[in-house]
Order: sequence, then structure tokens, then C-alpha cells
Amino acid sequence: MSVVQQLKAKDFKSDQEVRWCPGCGDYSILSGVQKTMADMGIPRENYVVVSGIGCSSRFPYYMETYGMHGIHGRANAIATGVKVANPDLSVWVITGDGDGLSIGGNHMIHSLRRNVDMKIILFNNEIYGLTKGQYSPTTPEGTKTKTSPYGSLDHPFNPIQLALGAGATFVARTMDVNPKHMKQVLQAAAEHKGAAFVEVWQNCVIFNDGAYKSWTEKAVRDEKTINLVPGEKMIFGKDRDKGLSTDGCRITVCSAEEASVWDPTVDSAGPAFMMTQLDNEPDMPRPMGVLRSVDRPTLDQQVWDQVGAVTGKKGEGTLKDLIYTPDCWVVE
Amino acid sequence: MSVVQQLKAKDFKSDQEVRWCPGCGDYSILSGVQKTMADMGIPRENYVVVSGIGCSSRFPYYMETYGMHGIHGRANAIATGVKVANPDLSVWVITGDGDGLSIGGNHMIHSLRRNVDMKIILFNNEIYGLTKGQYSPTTPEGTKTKTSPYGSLDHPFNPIQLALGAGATFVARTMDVNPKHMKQVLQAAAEHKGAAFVEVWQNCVIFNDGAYKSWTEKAVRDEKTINLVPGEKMIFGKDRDKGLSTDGCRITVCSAEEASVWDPTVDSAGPAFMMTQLDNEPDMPRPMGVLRSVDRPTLDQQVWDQVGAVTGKKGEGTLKDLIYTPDCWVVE
Amino acid sequence: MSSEELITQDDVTIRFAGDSGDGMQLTGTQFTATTAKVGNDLATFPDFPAEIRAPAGTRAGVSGFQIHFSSHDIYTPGDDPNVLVAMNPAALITNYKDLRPGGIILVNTGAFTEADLKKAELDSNPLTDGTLSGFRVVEEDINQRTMEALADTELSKKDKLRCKNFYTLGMIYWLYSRPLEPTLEWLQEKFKNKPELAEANAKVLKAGYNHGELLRLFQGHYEVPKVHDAPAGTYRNIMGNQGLAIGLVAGARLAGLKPFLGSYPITPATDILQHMSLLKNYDVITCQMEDEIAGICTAIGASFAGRLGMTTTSGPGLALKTEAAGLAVITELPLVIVDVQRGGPSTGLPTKVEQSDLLQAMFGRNGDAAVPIVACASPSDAFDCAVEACRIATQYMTPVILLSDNYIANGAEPWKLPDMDALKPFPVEFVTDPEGFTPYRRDEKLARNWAKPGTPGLEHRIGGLEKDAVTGNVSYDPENHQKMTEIRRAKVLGVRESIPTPEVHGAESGDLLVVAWGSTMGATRAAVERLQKDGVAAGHLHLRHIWPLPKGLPEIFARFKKIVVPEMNTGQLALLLQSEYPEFRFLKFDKVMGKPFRARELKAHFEEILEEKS
Amino acid sequence: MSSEELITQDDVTIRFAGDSGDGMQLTGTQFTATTAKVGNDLATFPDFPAEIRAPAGTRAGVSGFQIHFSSHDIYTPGDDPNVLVAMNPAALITNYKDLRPGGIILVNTGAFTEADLKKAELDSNPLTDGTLSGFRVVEEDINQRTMEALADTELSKKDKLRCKNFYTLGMIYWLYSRPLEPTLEWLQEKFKNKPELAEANAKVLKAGYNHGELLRLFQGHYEVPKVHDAPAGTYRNIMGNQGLAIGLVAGARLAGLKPFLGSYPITPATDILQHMSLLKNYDVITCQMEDEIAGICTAIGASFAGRLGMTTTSGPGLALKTEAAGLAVITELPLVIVDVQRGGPSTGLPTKVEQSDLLQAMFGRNGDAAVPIVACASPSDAFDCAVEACRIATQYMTPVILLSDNYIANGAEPWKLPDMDALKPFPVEFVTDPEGFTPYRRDEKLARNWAKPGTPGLEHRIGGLEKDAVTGNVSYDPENHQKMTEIRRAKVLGVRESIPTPEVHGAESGDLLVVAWGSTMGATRAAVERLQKDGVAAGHLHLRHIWPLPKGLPEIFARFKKIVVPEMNTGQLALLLQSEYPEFRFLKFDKVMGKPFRARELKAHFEEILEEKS
Ligand SMILES: Cc1ncc(C[n+]2csc(CCOP(=O)(O)OP(=O)(O)O)c2C)c(N)n1
Ligand SMILES: Cc1ncc(C[n+]2csc(CCOP(=O)(O)OP(=O)(O)O)c2C)c(N)n1
Ligand code: SF4
Ligand code: SF4
Ligand SMILES: [Mg+2]
Ligand SMILES: [Mg+2]
Repeated sequence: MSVVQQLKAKDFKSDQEVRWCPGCGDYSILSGVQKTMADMGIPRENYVVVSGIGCSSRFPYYMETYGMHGIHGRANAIATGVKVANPDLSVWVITGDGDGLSIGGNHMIHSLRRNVDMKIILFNNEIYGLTKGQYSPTTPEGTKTKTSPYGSLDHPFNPIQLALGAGATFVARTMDVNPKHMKQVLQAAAEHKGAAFVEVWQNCVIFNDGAYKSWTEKAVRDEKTINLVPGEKMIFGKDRDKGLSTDGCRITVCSAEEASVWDPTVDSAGPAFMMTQLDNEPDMPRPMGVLRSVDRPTLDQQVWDQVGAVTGKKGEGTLKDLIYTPDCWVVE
Repeated sequence: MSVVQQLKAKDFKSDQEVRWCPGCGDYSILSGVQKTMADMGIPRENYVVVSGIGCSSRFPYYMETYGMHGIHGRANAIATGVKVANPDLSVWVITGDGDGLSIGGNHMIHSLRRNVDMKIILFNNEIYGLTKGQYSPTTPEGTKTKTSPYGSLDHPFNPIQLALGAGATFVARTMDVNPKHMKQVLQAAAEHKGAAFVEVWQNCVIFNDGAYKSWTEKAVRDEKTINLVPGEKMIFGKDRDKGLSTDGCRITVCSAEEASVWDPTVDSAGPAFMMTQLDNEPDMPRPMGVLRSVDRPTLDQQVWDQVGAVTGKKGEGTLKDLIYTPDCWVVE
Repeated sequence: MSSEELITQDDVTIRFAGDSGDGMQLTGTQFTATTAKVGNDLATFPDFPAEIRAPAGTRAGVSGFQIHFSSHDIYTPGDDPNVLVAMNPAALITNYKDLRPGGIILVNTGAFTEADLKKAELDSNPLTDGTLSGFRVVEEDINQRTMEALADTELSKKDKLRCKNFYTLGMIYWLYSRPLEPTLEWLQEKFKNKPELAEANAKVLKAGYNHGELLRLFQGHYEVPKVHDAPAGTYRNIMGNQGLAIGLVAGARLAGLKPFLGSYPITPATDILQHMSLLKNYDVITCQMEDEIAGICTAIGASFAGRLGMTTTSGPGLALKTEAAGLAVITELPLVIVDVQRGGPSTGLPTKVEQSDLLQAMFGRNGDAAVPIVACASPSDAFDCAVEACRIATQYMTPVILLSDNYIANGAEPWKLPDMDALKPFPVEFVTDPEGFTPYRRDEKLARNWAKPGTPGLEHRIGGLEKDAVTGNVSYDPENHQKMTEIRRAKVLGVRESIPTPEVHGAESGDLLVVAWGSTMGATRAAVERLQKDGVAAGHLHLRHIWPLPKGLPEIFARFKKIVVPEMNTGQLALLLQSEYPEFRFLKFDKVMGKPFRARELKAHFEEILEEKS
Repeated sequence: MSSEELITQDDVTIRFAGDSGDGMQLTGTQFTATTAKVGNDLATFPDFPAEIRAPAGTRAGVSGFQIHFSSHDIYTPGDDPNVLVAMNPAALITNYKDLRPGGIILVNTGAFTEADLKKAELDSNPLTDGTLSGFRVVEEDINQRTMEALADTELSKKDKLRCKNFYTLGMIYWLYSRPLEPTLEWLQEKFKNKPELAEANAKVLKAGYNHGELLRLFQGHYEVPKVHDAPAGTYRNIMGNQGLAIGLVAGARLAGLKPFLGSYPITPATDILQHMSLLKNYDVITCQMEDEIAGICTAIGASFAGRLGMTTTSGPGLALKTEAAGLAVITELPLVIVDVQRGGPSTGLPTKVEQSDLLQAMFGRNGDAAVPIVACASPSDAFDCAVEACRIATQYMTPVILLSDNYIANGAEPWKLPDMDALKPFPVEFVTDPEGFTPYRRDEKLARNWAKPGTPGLEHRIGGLEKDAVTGNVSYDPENHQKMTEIRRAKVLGVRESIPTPEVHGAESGDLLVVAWGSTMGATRAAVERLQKDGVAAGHLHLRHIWPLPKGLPEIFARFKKIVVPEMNTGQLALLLQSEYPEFRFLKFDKVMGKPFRARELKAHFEEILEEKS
């Protein structure tokens, strides 16, 4: 084991040229992850980055860590194997809205319910980038894409709702164009012990440019989104003059003073789920930040605990014990 | 087209011997579905029952309708093809907690978000029956099964939460041992235009006997469950003296008079999601009945509308149009 | 002991048949355990319905268990039983035809009411309508006898009746002079917490035994002496899936690794997962995943992390794993994929045997993606083959497919345990030195070096895109792809250097060579031995390694006039051999009935071939 | 017109190469469209990077488009270009070696700064360091010229520069005497809503053309007369995926059915889904599903409901579909599965060509589960093959696999449209009469009858378990399984009766027969024709049907001394042929470089074979 040194973001840059389109939102996420990793006090060799297939999934090649560029949709399953096999590793999953929610949707929800201790960063650009512009499970209905020339008909997932419905212990949202916010959220995810699901709004300049513009552009961002900070009042607006209050099961806009306090650590995922309803209300800000963060034993931990407990009880089995069981007999 | 006659449940019985274990909860669901179908005024030949693999998935063989016993986990996808290909058919999916939530989890959530107009009956016995007793994605943590001899470690899904998180338009729950309640719920599902997800608590006498006993046994049922009836007050208890009130985002027990009215048709899935929290509270009744029921265009409808609209605009294409396009040229 | 005549037999086959609820599997298993202890060689074949509980009394609900035991070496669970136990009319009617002429049928007349006959779709009673002429029928109301034996016991009628299989077992123990002690001990242990059940069953077992002795129902009884020339050693009765489970754990140990099993239940492979989940104190991690794809993907992840990844399944599951298997091929990670074959296509006949996944195993991946394939032949061979698969996977850094089948999975036989010294380790050496490290650096066997996450300085990325042969970076270079394709191919073919040329059993040269693989081994060997006894120069070549094929085969093939390949599929190994060795002609002999070959039908077919003009 | 010398050429190959952002695919497509209109025969080959936008200026970012056009029939996009257009140093350095000696290189010197050279990993400037000796290099600062041409236009600098590919196109139009009108018209239409862009591009196009004419840069220019003996008829320029899309729709129509496509995007098959989603007014339903499994499963459901189900994918997707394909086999539902092959294994080389899924298509399913396989040879063959796949699927009630590849998918050529009368319908007759109906009743071709949900009295159940041959109920009967296995096999083999024996092109008998399939057809045919010109008795046999293989092959094979099978894989068809026809020897000739064979390399290899002693 090497001595843990203070690492820098650049220590996490591999020698491979980054090959996303100029202007792609992926760049800022790459740098956000590199910064976050550097600050965690974990030696570089203990990081493993696993991805599926997609523009976003090229990510591991750009990271000077252990990495696996998997197959389409299977990153969560591969990463589960890595983490359960060796819980000392810090395992990160990089996936896209197609990779992680379309073909990989099942592994996603199952790894969330199992609470495998890994950080899942979902690059949501509401499009299939790598295959050049087809609608994805998060593309808004009616969008014209290469496979929906007359408008898409599929009602999209809300990734936050899906993660909550699957029983995720940590659910958060951030955006490519706000590195500071991203860093906070990634760090909270990294510090969470368990499966941490982070949706990142990511702009695809080529096939879906400006998908999030009306929420993320500097001019409107403060009005159209709200950053939920655990234990703090829910305040938004350019002048931080507005608040949200969760009065009688309905969420309403109020003054900053009247705003309710946001608590993502409550037992029930209900309040977080209620909060996602804002995504459907054009006049309300969309929630960003940490929507849920609760403790639950992780699968990897439990697996090792069980191995330990059984071994403690039965004693470590030798190769001979395995083969020569009590029910055998001897022929002379 | 045959004249629609008043059909009887027995008209839906095929000539195949039913081969579930004596005492299996599947029998009552079979008869519930047969009764419901008979009452819908739909000619028998217009029903298609699609299943995956599992004890429950043997269902189509016992139905005198069109049917397909598919492959493990794929019933929702096959049924989507049937329904989109011919929206005149009444399509039913029969699946299990393994078939529909483990291997088939992805098709499940995607067909719910797409709102394909089909009735999805999930037989939840919290076990893999057909393969003889392994834990499933709904088996409570710590359960000893054939593949978890020291206790299962996976945190289970709450199927209702998962369906809500996926954006389902109709979500309900009933139990094998209450045929009357089941009939009501199945009928509500049948009448819903869109994907209707019905979780049925089903007892597997062989591998997981009594899994729901503490909620479904006659003696405790009225106290330990509450039937949510749209537009009615939420009342429970043997003497129907208790109620639920959703006061300030928390659900509390109150007197019958003070009970709040249940409305599964509100825009937000939040209240239904809040309600599922009761499943985790030992002292509260578990919600049964219709948890969510909202209108949204169905995929099948939209597909046909789009075909109609494009055809209306461009005119019906002939084989010749397809081949001889304007950009061709003639060599003499 | 008895005053009856004691006849010595060399070789006996008994089939227990009854309703799914009658406990025939348990009866068979107990008889097997006792027979193993007595020192006979044996082989068993359970055959049960696909339904958990098919409707009671119907033909579909019949559950069977056949055991073949002998005082010499045997290879199969027997062609035609000497004894049939039929617990109800459905069991009788679906099984009596297999019995050899003059064989004994023990019938439970307590289950022969009109209603019982109807459930079995019988218009008349086979006990009285002449159906069974030519057999020695022993009728006994076992239900009644059981109730009587338990008359003064405090059990419900239902519980009492459930003991009837032990009455049957007792009778058959008497008939074949087996000791009761092993079963009595087992009952003690099994019903530790329900002593009343232990006692009731013991009572009934003894009653059945005494009944046989007292009433002279069988006009004599038999003994099958223990195998006299059995090689000295320690033995254990083993089922195929169990053999695979412990073989996989042992194989990982011999590689110096801890096993990780990512799996999803599927008949008939589930037992392996079940068995391995019991072995937590052997450093075994098992994860039951959400589907087969997640099963193999977690195993790939675990291998990347430095464990030995494994995944177990049957045909439909293998079909789902093919894309991920390709990832393991291109990333060159060790991985053992077990396919316990069953009847296909699609869901097919899930509880029956077939060997029809061979070509799927060979070719069922996109691109040129060869993998080594090992196939086991019997329950006792399963352990060795599992170790062999682990050896190849780790020594060559490659996924390996290990084929078994439903017949092996559920069959049992005595397994001569390997000497611990004979288990030679083949330890993996992880690379730790950053000096000159690149992920695709190879040893002389072309295996790439394996660096484990957590090792400082060896951070690297692998993945599904083609990689540069030198740097390991993504490469679209045409020459590099040609080169890497050839290396992957050569590496797998190179496994050949580490496997012996199989020996021909029987004639070394002559008229007929029978080439078999997997579980057809037993019946083939028996048939060839019988041919030899008849003076035919016949040989049997069993292929444990399907890919790469071992060296030296053409030399063997050349020594025989004809070559035939019996398979429980439509000729898959024959196709492969024919394309590899076009200079020889491989005759097919196929059977896809969900049942293993019988030695007799093989022999008959071989004789036909020998008669045909070539 | 020009005063330059006008040289007539018969056969020309041009390669456009530039950065991904330089618009080379568009330039190539425009040149192709115009060339088709002029009446040349042609074939094209685009070759672009896997990244959406690889870093500008790098070698990985080079995008190429090759067009081969001629005044006679041609089969391939050309071996070695006559002209290379290189828009930057990376494009130059990665492509110049392919050029034929003395060929013309048009270089955009505007992109040859120090920084540009560095991005291309060049230490010295290839324009000055002697690299290009032996070629006719034409240097032009196309960036500068474009800016000048647009000096008085109101566009941003960036937008102006993006017009530079039209300047290039103009120069090449001049060089090969092509009319500007088709492109000018296309610009009008394309930029209907942005007239300023239409105008700018038109200006630049003309400027490039005039520049060629005025400055005599090329010391002469060329014309390639139109094909004089082209068969009369209507032609259309077609790409492979487009041909498949309309062929699938046409095939369904000819069967009297409406098509249903359930698919999931994957390179290089996505275009088919994209193209078909435009065809809504042809009764086409397309569903982009969540994954490949859902894609095929919806298609199976749609077929069950009475549409013609289809699914399109590439190798990794086919791997995922195999379990469901088995369901279609056992339920005997019609289904067309299209696999547009790419480089493997695993993700492999997703934008490159390979033919390595053949054995996966043949054998990649659990159990014995044969399906017919059809493979198309070129963009214009794609339509016919798609119709053929629909015919087999519906006439035989079976899934059919239709193989294409990346080279066909993205290549273009003129397609002589079929006479409408020549498209013979093969209408499906749904059963409607309950009298005697059972789901597995068969016609003389062994196809089972098809009853559509909604039809009164024909309610029935099908599924993945083995079914009774007569009643269609679930059956575990051993004889029935044998029978059904044989019927399924015989049905697929019976397709042979409906397909013609392919004709040998070239010598009918003689020294060498080249057997090819899929997109190797073109290069093979060209190579064999050249051999023939050299006096060699060589023949070319193209196999459109891979399974079942057509009748009459042994008779053809017997007429040649040697048989060779060139493939872009490690010898997959050769393996199949070798096992089917062991009496012949099939020599392999493999190439797995992500690039098609060149006629020249094939010819050279064939000559080697001919020289070898056999
Ligand atoms: C099995 C398989 N199916 C399909 C594909 C093709 N494919 C590659 S990436 C992709 C979608 C990528 O979308 P997303 O995950 O949103 O990533 P993005 O490119 O937008 O970052 C698809 C369909 C594949 N590589 N493998
Ligand atoms: C591809 C595939 N994987 C696994 C199986 C084995 N299998 C059949 S049913 C089943 C689980 C059944 O559980 P559930 O859906 O809960 O149905 P139940 O039997 O409990 O009604 C499994 C694992 C299979 N048939 N196919
Ligand atoms: S296509 Fe879109 S997502 Fe992909 S690299 Fe380019 S901008 Fe980014
Ligand atoms: S095993 Fe369980 S679920 Fe299956 S039929 Fe029997 S009781 Fe029902
Ligand atoms: Mg995306
Ligand atoms: Mg279940």
C-alpha cells in the first residue's frame, strides 16, 4: 500500500486524448469527478471506474485509475462484481440515459435496491449521443429525433423518481454547467456509504443542444432551479428571496423566511418523491442537490459480514474438508 | 366478428388440467381473472394472455383465449408487440415476482412509463416457485431460502413504489385470499385505459407458506390492511372505526369520522408514494386497492394516431411509391 | 437373517416410481446412500415432472428414480430394470414396459381404486387385465400396512400415510439384503427436532423389512456383493451438480484464488448455486443476481478485481450470457461459465436431458470469439472437469465453458476421492511491478498478465473495444486487429499443448470407433465393452476437451474402419469433427428424447453400422 | 468549356479524406449523386471514425469517402484511388499510401500549419520532405480561396469556412467534367429556409469549379463516359441500409402483411430503423424499444398478432436476441432478424466491416434450433434479399436471419429498380375455420397454420415448452420431442426446395472456384474476372443462401480442381462447407482488418493458390 498523498485532479488524468465533441458537457463532469476523487484521501490505485457504452462511457479511458469500459447497459452489474469481490475499492459507475436507463435499467434499479456501495453518475443528455441522435428514455414526448421523425411517443422516465421508487439510499441531481454545485453533489455522493445515484444534466451540443437551457442558463438558473441543501431552508431566486414550503402535502412558493427546511434523511422517501413533482410544473423551480440520503447496510458489507460469521461458526474450510466429507467411506 | 354474448367465467376455462400445487394462491387469481374477463363485454377471441416463465406463468394454458407462454421475464415486451400491432385486442400480462421484477424488471418499468394499454397481474409470492424456492427481489431481507441458507442479504423492492417511480398510470394491490376485493381491483384495472399494474399477494404453499399471513388472515386482515377506495374516506378496522388522515405530509391514524378522502387520480404520484411508506411501519395497516389511477395517452393509441396522421398528410404509400422515388433516373 | 433362498446377483437395476407426492426421490436417494456404503458401484437417474406438483395420480405427475448397482464397475444407471416399484396406477402404466422380461413389479394396491385408475387414464385395471403377464407381480396394500404399523402412533392420518415410502424402502432393503442402519441414522439426524417423525418412519421402515422377510412375498431374495476389485481409497457418493460445486471451489483454490459465483437460478443448474452458497466458510462468495446477464457481468467484475469469476446456468441462460462472454474474451479475463444442458430449443423440456448446446458454446458469440470448452461425463468426473476449467481459465486468461447436462446433474455415483497430493496447484501470479507493465503483455502461452486493482502503479483500462497489442489503448488500426484476432485464436488453440491425447478404451484399432462426449460416455463404454465381448474390434474414445480438440486424434481415427458419434442432439460434435477432420467420415447417431441412451440401443445401432457396406 | 486537354478514362476511383468536421461524407455523397445521374456505374465506401467528433486534426479523426465510377459494370469501390483529396495533414498521412503510383493528390495547404502537423503526429511536413514523391501533388489553400469567394457575404468566419468542402467538390467536378446542376438544386432544397447558406455554398462550388478550369492546376482533365451497355430501366442510387428498409416493407406487402419493426439502435444497423420510421404512411409501425431483447420480443408479439415482425441489429445485439430467437423457432412464428455485421468480438470495431457473425447466426441458440439464413452482397442486392427473407419467414413460418455488413450498409451504388410486375406476391393465408384447427397443423412445406387473435373459435396457446405435434398442448413425451425436433429441422432444410442453384460466374469448370458470400462478392467477382482475362479457368460462386445451402453445390464443386473461400472472418463459411461437403477441400483466405478485400489482393492470393502443388 502506498502512503496516501494529497492527490491533485491532474493525477487522475490518463495519457489518452479526450475525444468528446468540443463543447460537450462531458468535459466538466470529467473534471468534477477528477477533483472529487483527488480530495477523498483514497489512493489512486484503489479507484475503479466502470462504464457501459455511449459517449459518456468513454470516461474510464480518460482516468488514471483502474477502469473497465464494459458493454452496453451492464456497468452496474460489472461494478457490483468488482465491489463485492473487493470492498476496499472505491467503485464508480459512469453511464448515460441510454446506457443506464434504457438497456441497463434493470441493473440500475437492482443495484440501487441492493445498496451496493458505489457511485453512479448518470450523464443525462436526453439523447443517444454515440449512435448519433435517437430518442432515449428521458427524451421529452414529442421530440423529433432520427428515430422519431414525426415526434417521439414514449413518455419519459423521471430518473430521480425511478431511483426513489427502486429504494435508492442516495439520490441527487446536478448540472454540467455549474461546476461548483457539481463538486458539492459529487462529494456528498462520494461520502455516502452505499449506492449513490447522481443525475447530471449534460448538454449534447451535437444532437440535443440546449435541452436544459431554460433551466441551466445563467440568466434563469436561479429562478428555475432550487438547490436543496440538507438541513437548510429551501430558498431560491436570484435574490434568494423565494422559498418553498411543504404545507399540507403540497409544495408552494413562499417568501424566503417562510421556507421549510429540507431534510433528505427522513425515513420515508415520500417527501423527496413529492419534490420531484416540481419537474412537471412549469412555474416551479426544478429541485437540484441531494434529494435523499439515508443509511442502510450495503450489500458488499453484508456479504463479507456473512462470510465472516459463517466462517467464525464453522471454521475455515480447507481443501481437504471440502472433498473429504463425513459421509465418505474407505475401501481397503 | 361474433356477436358479443354474455360470457361466463367457465367460458374462459381451457381443457387443460390446472397443475398448480393444491392450495396454491394461483387458483383464486385464475378464477378472479376469468370472472373479470367474462364481465367486460369483450368477445373471448379478443383476449390475449401473455406470460413469462414461472408457476404463475403457466396461466395462459388454462385460459380459453389466445395466449402465449413466453420466455422468462419478457412477457411485457411480447405483450407490447401484440397490443401495438393490434390495439383492438385486450392484452393481459401474467407474471411473477421473479419473472416480472427480477429478470423482467426492465421491460416492466418501460412498459409502465410508455403506458401500453395492458393489464399486468404480478403474482407476488416473494419466492421463485417453479425453480423450487430461491429468494426473489421481493423476499424480505434475512429470509433463509435454498440460495440464502444463511439468510438473504438483498434489500427487496416494494413493487408499488417501483411502479410509481416508473411513472405508472394505474397501480393497485390485492390478495389471493379475498376474491371479492380481487374482483373489484381486477375490474378497475380492466377498465383503466392504459398500463394497469396489479400486485397480488399470493401464497406459495410449498416454498413460502404464510408469507402474508400476518396481514391477510381473516382474523387480522381488517386491522392490518386498509382498502383504499377512490373518492371514499380511508377507513379500516374490524368495526370500521379507524381512519387514516394525511395531515401535513404525515399519515396518522384517526377516527373514522376524521379520515381523509382517498383520491388516486391526482396529478402527482406523491400521495400514493407516501402511502406506500405504511408498508414499513409495523403498527400501521398496509394499503390495498387502487393507489393510482390517472389518464395519459397510451402508446398503442399514439402509434396508430401517428400512422394515421402521417398517412393523412402524405397519402397512403403504394409499393411502387416505395421503390420508384423522385430521385431515380431512366436509362433507355 | 432370513430363511429364504439368498441368490447372488452381479448387477441389478431398480426403478422406484410413484406420484410426485410419494417421496420416490427420497426413497431412491436413501437406497443409493446405503448401497454406496455397502460397497457396490452404482449409478442413478432421477426423472421427475416439470411441475412442482403435477395433479396427484396423473401420468404427468409420475416421479421416477432409477438405480443401477453392481459388484463390478458400471457406467450407466442401467438399461432395463430388474425391479419396478409402482406406487400407483400412473407410475405402473408409464414404466412397466421398460422392465426386463420376468422382472419383479412391486405394486401398492392401496392406490388402485376406480378413481386412481381414472386419474391415470386407464379404462381397466392393469393388475387384472393381463397387461403385466410375463412379469413377477408382487401386490401389497402399502397404504394399509403403513397405517397398521403406525396404529398406536399419535400422528394425523395424513402424516402417517406420508411414511409409506419408508415401508416400500424397507421391503426393497430386505429384497436386496441391505442394512437398515444408514437410513435409521439419517432419520435421527433429519428429524432431530421432530423425534415423533423420526420414530414413525423408522418403525415403518422396519415393518416393511420384516414384512418382506416374514411373508416371503418375493420367493427369494438377493445379494449383490460389494465390488471386490474396487481400487483402494476413500469414496463418497456424489451428484453431478455437487461435484461441479466443490470442483469449482477446489479449482479456484488450486489457482490460489477465491471464487466468486454470480448466477441466476435455472433448472437443472440451480443446485450448483445452492450448494456453493452453503460454502461461505470456504471463502466462497455467491451472488444471486437479477438475471443471467448480471450473473456473468458480476463474475467478470469480480475477475477484474482479482477473484476467480464463475457463472452457472443452462441453455436459455447461456444464450443470454453470450454478449458478455465476448467481453470476457476481448478483455482476456479468466472466467468459468457452466452450462448444465437440458432439452431445447427455447424453454423446451426443462427437466430432461439433451446435449444440444455444444455448438452454441462453440459459436454463440458475435465476432470471432473462440473459447476453450470442457465437458464432463459423469457425476464423479464433474469435480475433475471443474478443476480443469479453472486451470485453463487462469493459466490462459480466458473464459472457459464447462458443459454438463441434466443427467449428470441429478445422477449419483461413488466417487473415488483424489489424493490431496494429486491435486497439483497452478497458482496465479498477479503482476505487481510497474516496470514495463502493459495490460496486454503476454507470457509464452500468450496469456496476458493480470494486474489487480489496488496495486499501485498498475492503473490501467480494459474494455470491449479492440486494443493495441502493445500499449493496450483503444486501436482501430487494421493490422493490429488482424494481429489481435490471430493472437486470441492462437492462445485458445494453444491450450491443446496442455492436454493429453485421450486414450481409446477397448480395441486400439479395428472395425468401429465410437466417439462420444459428455454424459453419453457411460452408455457408450458399456455398449462398446459388450461389442468387444462379442468379438468385435471396437473402441471408445471419450472427449473431455471439446475445444481445442486434443492432439493425436487423426492418428486414432485412422486406425478404425468406421467412426460413429452418438449424441443427444442432431449431430453437433459430429459436425465439428467433420469440419476439422474432413479426411474421415463421422457417422451420426442422434437421439433427442429427453432421455439418455441405453447401452443396448447403442450396441444394436453399432451392430447395424458394422453390417452396412461402407 | 475548358481549353484543357480532355482525357477519356474508363474507370476512376477518388477518395475524399479530411477531418470529421470537414464534411467529407457530404462531399462524397454529392459527388455520388451527380455521378449516378451522369450515368456511370459506381460503388462507394465511406469510412468514418467511431467517435462522434474525434479531436480535430488527429489521425483518429480522419473521415474518408471513396467512390469508384466507371463506364462499365463494376463491383467494388475500387482498390487504389486515382485521386486523393486530403483536407489536412492527418488525412494525407493516413491515406496517401493507398493511392496508385502517379495518382493525383489535391492538398488543402490552408490546414498545414505547424500546429496542424503536430496534431497529426508529424515531425516534418510531408509536402516538403519527399514523402509524396511519385505522386502528382496539387497544392491549394482551399481555406483561403473559400474565404475570398465569400468576401462580400454576410456570414461569420466560421460559417464561411464550413463551405470549404464545396470548393473542393467544385474542383473535382471540374477535374472529372461533372455538371454542377444536381448539387446546385440540392443546395436550394436543403437550405430552403436558409437561403444565405444555399447561396454561399453555391458560390463556393462554382468558384472551385472555375478555379480548376482557370488555373489549369491539374494539367488536364478527364471524362468518364456513361455506361453505354447499361441495361435499360429505371435506376436509383441506393445505400445498403436503405435497400434493406424498403425491401423489408416491400417483402411484408408481398406477403399481404403489415410490417412491425421492434428495434434498438446500434451501429451500423440504426439507419434501417431510422429509415423505416419515416415510412409511417406505408403502414409501417416501428418501436424503438429499451433493448435488443425487447426489440425482438415485441416483434414476436406482433407476429403472433398477425403482423410481420422484424428486428434489426448488429452482432452484439444479435447475441442478446438469441434466447428470444429460440422462442420464435419453437413457436414457429414468422420473423425477420437483420444483423448488419461489424468488427468483433465484443464491441470490437463498431464502425468497421467484418463477416464474423455467420456461425453465431447458424448456431447461436440453445438447443437444436436451426433457422434459414440469407446474406446480401451489395447495396442493390439488399432489397431482393430482404424480400427473400420475408418470403421464407412467412411461407415456412420461421424466423429468418438476414446478414448484411457495415460495408454494404454504408456503401452506395446504382440500383436497377425491379419491374413492378416482377415482384411476385406470396400472400399469407390466415386460418379462420375452426373445423379441425390445431395450432401445429402443417402444410406440405411443413409450415404450421397461422391463426390470428381476434378470430372467433381459434383461441389457442403457444409457447416455449415443447408441444404435442397433434394437439399443440405441452408435451414431455419422448417420441413427440424426437418427432418435433425432426420436423423443425426438416422444415428448415426444406426451404432448399424453393431456392435456385446459384450460377457460377466465369469459367464453368477448371482450376479454381472461389466461393464467397455477403459483401466479398464484389471484390471476388472483379478478381475472378481479372484472372479469367489472364487466361485462368476460374469461377466465382456467390452464396445468397447460407442455410439451407442450395441444391447442386457438390456438382459444381466437383468441376474445379481447387476451391477457396475468402472471408472477412477466421473462416466461418469454410468451416460450414467443410462439414457439409467433406468430400471437397475448402481453402480459407481470411482477412480481419476492418476493411473489405481488394480485388487485387484476392487475385494475388488466388494466383498463389494456383501455383501451389495440390
Ligand atoms: C448491445 C448493444 N446495443 C446497442 C449498442 C449501440 N449503442 C451504443 S451507445 C448507445 C446509446 C448511448 O446513449 P447514452 O447511454 O445516453 O450515452 P451518450 O452517448 O448519450 O453519452 C447505443 C444504443 C451497443 N453498443 N451495444
Ligand atoms: C432465461 C431463464 N432463466 C431462468 C429460468 C428459470 N426460472 C424459471 S421460473 C423462474 C423464477 C420464477 O419465479 P416467479 O416469477 O416469482 O414465479 P413463481 O414460480 O413464483 O410463480 C426462474 C428463475 C428460465 N426459465 N429462463
Ligand atoms: S455527441 Fe453529444 S454527448 Fe457525444 S461527445 Fe458529442 S456532444 Fe458529447
Ligand atoms: S410451488 Fe408455490 S407458487 Fe408454485 S404452484 Fe406450488 S404453491 Fe403455487
Ligand atoms: Mg445520452
Ligand atoms: Mg414468485
